[in-house]
Amino acid sequence: MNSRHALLALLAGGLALAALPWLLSDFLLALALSCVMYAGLAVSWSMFCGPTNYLSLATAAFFGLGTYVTAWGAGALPYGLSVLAGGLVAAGFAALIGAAVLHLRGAYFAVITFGMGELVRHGITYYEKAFEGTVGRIIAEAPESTTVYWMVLLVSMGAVAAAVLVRDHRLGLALRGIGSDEERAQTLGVNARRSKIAAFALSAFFAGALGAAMAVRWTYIDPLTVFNPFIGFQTVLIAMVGGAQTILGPIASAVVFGLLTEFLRLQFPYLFLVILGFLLILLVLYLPGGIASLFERWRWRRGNV
Amino acid sequence: MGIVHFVRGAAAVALAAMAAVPALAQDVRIGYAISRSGPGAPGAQTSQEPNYIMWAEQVNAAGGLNVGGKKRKIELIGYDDRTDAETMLRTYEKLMTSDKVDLILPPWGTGLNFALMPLAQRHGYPMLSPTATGRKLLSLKNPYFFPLLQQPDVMMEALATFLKARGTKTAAVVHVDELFGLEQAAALEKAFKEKGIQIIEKKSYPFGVKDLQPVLRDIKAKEPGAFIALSYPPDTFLITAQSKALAFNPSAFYAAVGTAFPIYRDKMGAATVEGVMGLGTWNPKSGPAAKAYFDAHVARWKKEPDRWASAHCWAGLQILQQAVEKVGLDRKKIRDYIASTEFDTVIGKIRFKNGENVSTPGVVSQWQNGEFEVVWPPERATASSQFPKPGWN
Amino acid sequence: MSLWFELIASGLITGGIYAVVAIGLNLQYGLMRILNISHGEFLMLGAYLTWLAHTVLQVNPLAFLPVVALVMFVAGVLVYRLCFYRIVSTAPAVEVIEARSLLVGFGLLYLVQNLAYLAWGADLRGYSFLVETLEIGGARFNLNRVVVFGFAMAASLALLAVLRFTLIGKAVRAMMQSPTGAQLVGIDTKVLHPVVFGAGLALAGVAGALLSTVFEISPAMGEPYTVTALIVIVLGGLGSALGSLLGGFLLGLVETFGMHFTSPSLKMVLSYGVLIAVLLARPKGLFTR
Amino acid sequence: MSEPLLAARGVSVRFGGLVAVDGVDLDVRAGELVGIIGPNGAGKTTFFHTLSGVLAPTAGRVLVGGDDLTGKPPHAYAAHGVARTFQTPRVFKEMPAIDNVRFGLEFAGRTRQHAHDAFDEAETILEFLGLADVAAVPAGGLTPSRQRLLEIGMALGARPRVLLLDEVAAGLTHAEVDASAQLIRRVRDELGLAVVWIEHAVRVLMNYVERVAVLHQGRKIADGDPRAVAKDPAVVEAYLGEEGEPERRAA
Repeated sequence: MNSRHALLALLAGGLALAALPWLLSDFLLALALSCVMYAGLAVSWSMFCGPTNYLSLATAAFFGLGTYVTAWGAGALPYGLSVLAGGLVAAGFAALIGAAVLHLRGAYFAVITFGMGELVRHGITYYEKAFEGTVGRIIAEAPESTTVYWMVLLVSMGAVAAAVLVRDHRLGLALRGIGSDEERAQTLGVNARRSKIAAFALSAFFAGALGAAMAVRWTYIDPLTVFNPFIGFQTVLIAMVGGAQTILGPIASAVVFGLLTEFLRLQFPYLFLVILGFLLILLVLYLPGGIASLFERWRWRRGNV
Repeated sequence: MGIVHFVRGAAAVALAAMAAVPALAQDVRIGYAISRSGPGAPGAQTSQEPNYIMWAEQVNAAGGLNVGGKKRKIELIGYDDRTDAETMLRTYEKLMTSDKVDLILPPWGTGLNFALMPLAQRHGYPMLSPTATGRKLLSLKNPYFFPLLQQPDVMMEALATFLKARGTKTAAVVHVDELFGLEQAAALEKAFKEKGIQIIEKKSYPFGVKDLQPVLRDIKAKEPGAFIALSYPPDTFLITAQSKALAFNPSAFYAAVGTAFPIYRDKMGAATVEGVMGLGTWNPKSGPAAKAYFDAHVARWKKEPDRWASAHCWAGLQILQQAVEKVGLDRKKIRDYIASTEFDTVIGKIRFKNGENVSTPGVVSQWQNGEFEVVWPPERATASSQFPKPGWN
Repeated sequence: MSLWFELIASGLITGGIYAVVAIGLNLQYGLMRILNISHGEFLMLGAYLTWLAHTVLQVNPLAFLPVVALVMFVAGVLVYRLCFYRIVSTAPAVEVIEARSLLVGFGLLYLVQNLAYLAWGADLRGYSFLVETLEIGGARFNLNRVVVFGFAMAASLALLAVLRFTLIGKAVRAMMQSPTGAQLVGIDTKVLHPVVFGAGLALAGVAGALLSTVFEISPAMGEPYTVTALIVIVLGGLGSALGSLLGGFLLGLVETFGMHFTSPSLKMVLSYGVLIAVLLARPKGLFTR
Repeated sequence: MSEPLLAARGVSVRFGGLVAVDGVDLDVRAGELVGIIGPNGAGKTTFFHTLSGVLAPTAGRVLVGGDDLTGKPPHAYAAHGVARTFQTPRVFKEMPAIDNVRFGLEFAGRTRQHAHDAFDEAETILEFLGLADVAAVPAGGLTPSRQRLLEIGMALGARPRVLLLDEVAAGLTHAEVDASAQLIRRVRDELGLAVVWIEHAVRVLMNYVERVAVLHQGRKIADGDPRAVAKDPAVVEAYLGEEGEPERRAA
C-alpha cells in the first residue's frame, strides 16, 4: 500500500472515529479517548524507535512537558494553540537531548532517556517551588470532553500520517539503515545524527501535543501526576506488543490493550493486573513478532488461497 | 484498511461486556474508584477503602439505608483506579452516566479529587472527601465538594498555639516538595510569625528520599526548640529513625502524615516513638462513638484504624447516611442538606461553610505509651502533653 | 573532620545498599542480555518473606537470610526456565533479547506485584529491628543500617570473589566478554544461565530481606529500587560487577554530599545530572574498558 | 598533471601505544585503478577507514576533490563521492537486495549524476552484478559471496567518484574473482572512477591494477608499477616475514 492509499484510509478511519461522540456513551467515549491517545503515543514512539531499534523511555517526559505547557498557558493560550505549543516545546526538548545522547545505544540509551525524563520532572518541581512557590497548577476552564476527544483524535491522526510519510520517504529509509547498521548507512551518505535528531523530535512533537491536549481533563496538574512513568511504560509496551516496525501493529495493539485492560479491570477488579501480567508474558513467548505478525500471517494466507 | 471495522467490532464487544450493571430492585447503588495499586494504594487501603466496605456492611446488617422510610440495602461498586487520573475519571464516567449509580464515594488523594471535581459537579454528585486537603481545592468553589480534613492553616495554627503556650522560641522545619508539604509549610510560617516563634532553619526534600541524616545533622547543630517535619509516610519513618540515631531530641518533635498510622508505632517501636507529635484528630478515648468505631474496625479488619483520616472518612460516610435518611436520594437535596446542616459524627460535630469543614479544630497528637493521645486543644485532649519530649529510647 | 567522616560513611551506607541491588541485575544483563525490569519485585518478595518469618515465627531476619537466598534462587531458576529460556534461545539478535525480556519483565512486574497486593494488601508493613544507635568515631548511625551495609558488602564481595576465583565465576566472566567464544571452549550455557539468573534473584531477595529491617515495606516498594539499580549499573558499566559496586558508592556519595552542600530538594536533579554527565563523558559507563 | 581526486597526506592512526598507520601519503587520480597490498596487520583496513571517514586520523589530512575532509563524519566523504565496501559484508540484512542498492542512490548519490546513465537505476546495477534474480530477497538471506557483490552494488548506488574496495575477492572462487575484477575495470572504464582496491591475496590484484602501493607495519614502503614493486627488495623482505615473496605466491 503506498502513501496515498494509506493516507486516504487514514482519513476515512479518522472521519469514522470522529463520529463516535454521537454514537457512544460518555464512558465508552472516555475509553475510546484513551485508546486513541495510546494509539497516537505508540505510533509516534514507533516512528523513531521501530526502524532504528532504539529503546526510548522519554515518552513520559515529552507528554509531561506538553501538559505543563497547557498548564502554564492556561487562560492565556487558546486550546488549539496550547496543543501546538506543547508539541513544539517537547520537540525542541527532544532535539536538545537528542543531540546529546543519541550516540548511546541499547540499555544505556533507555536508562538515560528515562533519566532525562526524571530530570525534567524534578527540575520543574524545583523551579515551580523555588520561583512560583507551589508545585501544582489548576486548569479551571476546560473544554467539553467531545472537544478534547476530537483534538486528541486529530493529533493521533497526525501522528499516523507522519509515520506513513516518514516510512515511505527518505527519512524512513535512513532510519531503517541506521537501525540495521549505522556506520554503513553513514558511508552511503546518511547524515545519521541529523536524521536521528529530526525523527526523535518529530516523534516527541506528537507525544507533547497529546500531553497538552489531555491536560485539560485533569483540572490539577502536578509533576507527580503528569510525568507518570506509567504513561511512558504503557506506550512502550503497547508499541512493542503491537510490533514497532509497523504502523498498524501499534494502533491495533492500543485498541486491544485498552479494551482488554478495561474489560479485565471491570470484570476482575482485584485480579486484573495479575491476569494482564500473565497474558503479557504468554504473548511475548508465543507471539514474539507482536500483533503485527498476525496481520502478516493473515495476509500471507489470503495471498496463498 | 481494517482499522475502522476493527474498532467498530471491538467497541461492540466492549459495549456488550461493559454494559451497565442492571440495577437490582430497591438496592441503593454506590460507586467509587480507589487506588488498590499504584503509589496511592498504601494510603487508600489504610484510611479509606476499608471504611467504605465496613460502612456498607454495617448498614446492610442493620437492614439497610433508610430511604424515605423504607430500608434499602447498599450495593457497593468499587474499581481500582491504579492511582491514575485518566483511569479514575473514566471509571466515574461509567458509574455516573452508564451505571447511573445513586451516589458516589470519592477517590484517594488531593490530585485525584481535584480531577474528579468538575465531573461530580456536572452530574451533581456530592463528594465527601476524606483524603484531600488544601486551600487550592476550596478555591475552585465547587458546590458539590466537601473535604473532611482540617485545612493546613487550621492545623498549623493549632500547632503554633500549642508550642507558644509551652514557651517555644525557635523551630526548624523540613517539608516534602509536594502540594501538601508546601501548603503546610506556608501555613506554618505564617502561624509561627504571628506567635513570635522564629524559624531558624527551613529545608525541603523530594518525595521518595532514602537518607536525610545529613540534613538532620545540620539542624541538630542549630539546636532548635521545636522540630517540625511536614512529611509523608516514608519520610516520617525515615526522619524518626535517623533523628534517633543522631540523638537529635528537641523539646518538640513533630512529623505530619504517617505518625497517626499504627504501623508507625509498630515499625519504629512503641518506646522509640514515645513523645513524638503529629497530625491526628482522635483516638479510641475521644468518646464512645470513637471507641465503637475503633472496636468495629479492629474486629472487621484485624488492624487498628489510623488516628487521623480514617475517622474523617467514617465521619463522611455518617454524614452521607444522615443526609440520605433525611432527604432521600435526590442528590441536589443531599448536597443542599450537607451544605446547611450540622452533623454528629465520630469526630464530633461537623458543619460546612463554603465547602470547608469549620467545626473540626486543629489538633495536636502525641504518642504516649502506645497510643496517639490528643494533647491539643484542651477540650479534645485525651491526655496531657509530655513537654519537653523525653529522650529517645 | 567528624562532619566529613559522617558524610562519607552516610554516603557509603546508602551506596552499599544500592550496589547490592544493582549487582544481581547487572549479572543477568551482562551474561544473558536480560533486562529484568521486575528485579525490584523479587526484592519485595524477599522483604515480605523476612517480614513474615519475623512476625509470625519470630525468626531473626539475619538468620533467615540463607533461607531467603535459597528460596529466591529456586524461584529464579524457575522463572528463567518458564519465562526467559525461550527468549534467550530463540531470539535472533541481542537487541531482540533486550526488547523481549523487557516486555516479559513488565509482565512479571504486574504479576508478582499484584499477587503481593492480593496476599498482603497495600498497607505499609514493617517490624522493629536493631533500632539501637551505633557510635563510630564520633558519628552516630542506626545500628540496623550499619548491619545492612555490612551484609550487603559481604554479599557483594563474596560474589566478586566467586566471579574472580572460582571456575564457574571465570566461565561467567568469559561469557560476559564473548558469549560465542565461551561456547566454543565448552562452557555449558544450559546450566550457567539458570544458575546466574537464580543468583541474581537470590541477591535481590537478600537485599529485600536486609532492607525490611530498616524501611517499611509495601508491594510497590521494589520499583524505585529497580530504577536506582538501572542507574547504578549504567554508571558503573553494563556487565561489570565491580563497576556496579563502585557505581553504587558513587551515587550514594553524590546524594549525601549534594544534600549537604546544596539543597536536599536538588537530590534527584543531582543524581540524574551525574548519570547524564557520566554517560556523556564515558558512553559505556565509568568502570569499563 | 590533474588534481588528485583523493589524497592522503601523512595519515597516521594510533590506538593507545600502537601505531596502526604511520605517515602514509597517497594520491589517486580520476580513472586510476590502484591496488594496496600488505601482509596481515599492515594497517590496510585502518587506512581505508581514514579514507572513508569511518575513523579520524590521529595526524595527517585527507582531501577529496581538493576539499579537506579530515575529521568529518563518513557521510561527508560519501557526499564528496567516496564510496566503499567492507571486508566482511555489511549489507542491510532486513532490506531487499534492491533497497540496499537504492539506499546509496537516495543519499550520497542523490546530488550527483553519472556521465553514463547505466548506473542510475538500482535495477541496472543489480543486473550488472548478476543479482537481478534476487532483487526482492532480503539481503541477509543471500550467500556470503553474493553479499560481497551486493556490497559493490551498494557502493555503486552512491554514484561514487572514488570507489574503495576492501578485499572484495576474499572467499570467492577463481571464476567469481575474475568476474568481479572485470566488473570493477568496466565500472572504472565506463564511469571514469578512481578505484582503490585492497587485497590480501596478491596474485589477484597484481593482474588487474595498473599501480600498487605496499603497506608494511603501517608505513608505505613502495608505490608504483606492479612489476617494479614486486621486485622491490623492501617488499620482498616484508612478505618474507610472512609467507614468501609476492612473486612466488603469484606464480
